[in-house]
Amino acid sequence: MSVKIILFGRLADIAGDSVSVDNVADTDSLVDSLNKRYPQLATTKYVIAVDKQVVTKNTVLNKKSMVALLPPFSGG
Amino acid sequence: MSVKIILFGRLADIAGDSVSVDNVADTDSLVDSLNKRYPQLATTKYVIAVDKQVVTKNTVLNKKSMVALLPPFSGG
Amino acid sequence: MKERKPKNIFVQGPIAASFIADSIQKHSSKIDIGGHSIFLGQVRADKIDGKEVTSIEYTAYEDMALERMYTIREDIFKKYDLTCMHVYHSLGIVKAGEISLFVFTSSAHRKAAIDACEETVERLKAELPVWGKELLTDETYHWKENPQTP
Amino acid sequence: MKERKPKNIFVQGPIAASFIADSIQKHSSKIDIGGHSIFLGQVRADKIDGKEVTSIEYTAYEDMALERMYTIREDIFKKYDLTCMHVYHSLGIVKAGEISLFVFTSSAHRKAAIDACEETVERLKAELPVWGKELLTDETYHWKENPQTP
Repeated sequence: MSVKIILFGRLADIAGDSVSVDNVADTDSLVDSLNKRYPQLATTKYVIAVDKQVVTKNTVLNKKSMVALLPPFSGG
Repeated sequence: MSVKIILFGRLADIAGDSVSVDNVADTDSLVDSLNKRYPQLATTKYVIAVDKQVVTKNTVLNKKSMVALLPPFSGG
Repeated sequence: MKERKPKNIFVQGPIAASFIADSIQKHSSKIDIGGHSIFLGQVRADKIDGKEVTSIEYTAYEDMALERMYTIREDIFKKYDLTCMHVYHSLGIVKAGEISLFVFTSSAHRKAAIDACEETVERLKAELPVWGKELLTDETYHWKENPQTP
Repeated sequence: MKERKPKNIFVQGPIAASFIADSIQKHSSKIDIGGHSIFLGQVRADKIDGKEVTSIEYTAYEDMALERMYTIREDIFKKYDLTCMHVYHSLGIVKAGEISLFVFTSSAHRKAAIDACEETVERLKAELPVWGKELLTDETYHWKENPQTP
């Protein structure tokens, strides 16, 4: 399964605004795959949002999942 | 000695904006004298300021004392 | 910068939104400010014995109020790392819906601005000799009282 | 009154003092309001490695931010007795000295307005997926980070 993810802030500097990742069933495998492709991501702080909710545990993805990588917020 | 006092808010409704009181040496005797002249003052809540400072104990007055009777504040 | 002598805080009548906007605008040149906290007191059309407050007429013992405000300002500047503080209070008639108090604090960081603003509002309500006469629909009136004044 | 769907909070560029004045003015018809609390975030010309911040460019994950803001608004209205709450946040470039955040709460009594304003500011800084890119004098940049975001 291929999942499209969107990236913000400094993460977009590293990997672009959006990336498609093949053969990922859940967020853990997504992270593994991304770290291989963009080693700098492995050392950058971020959280993952699935369907606009921050997830803190490994989460199963489907092809409709909206996945976003969010670096530390700095609004206000 | 005669002392001039100024009154604010509901106290001015009772006794006017300013009152001169004769033969008072301190704030306690001032209050006694005022209560005789304006019985309604005796049942009205206020504090006394001498020279723009609220006094809570009996305070000696002189002819230059600026005495003010202040009902509960309601600014803001 | 602290002032040597008490600054006047009193304005005749209500405080206009445009006056508040001007005050905010003036701070755009102070590029070390990160946060502003503003409190506005607005005259409320309270019901009192079935009658409604149409306006409040404010009077003050001005000399004493300005001295107290000077002390409050000194205390707040000692306690919080502020860039500036502005306080304005109406005298005379302010109608329901109009603004009678404007407290404005600014700091590099929001916490100082927010805490200083709140403390200034609490202190001036409790300590400034200012009185509000609530004028009612039937042309009678009622003297307003803040909790915890001396 | 609570809204059924997320209200947009984002505005392009800085928040003008005249916009703030208009918001304040609109509340003069709400004669049950006794106090307004306002927080304004202003872009600070911080020094970073000897270079100065000239402006911040804000981006957001807008859909998620509006959903989060909806939840924050619901929580705040449950917790405090507010008449109304307005929140505006800039997107795009905001120069040092300009305003990027405007939080405005109103209530019959000051305590609710003040506490609700502060809590809303804290929550939105920690919870809204918004990013500020600090643009520096030498045309490099630095990603801003608020403490305690996830």
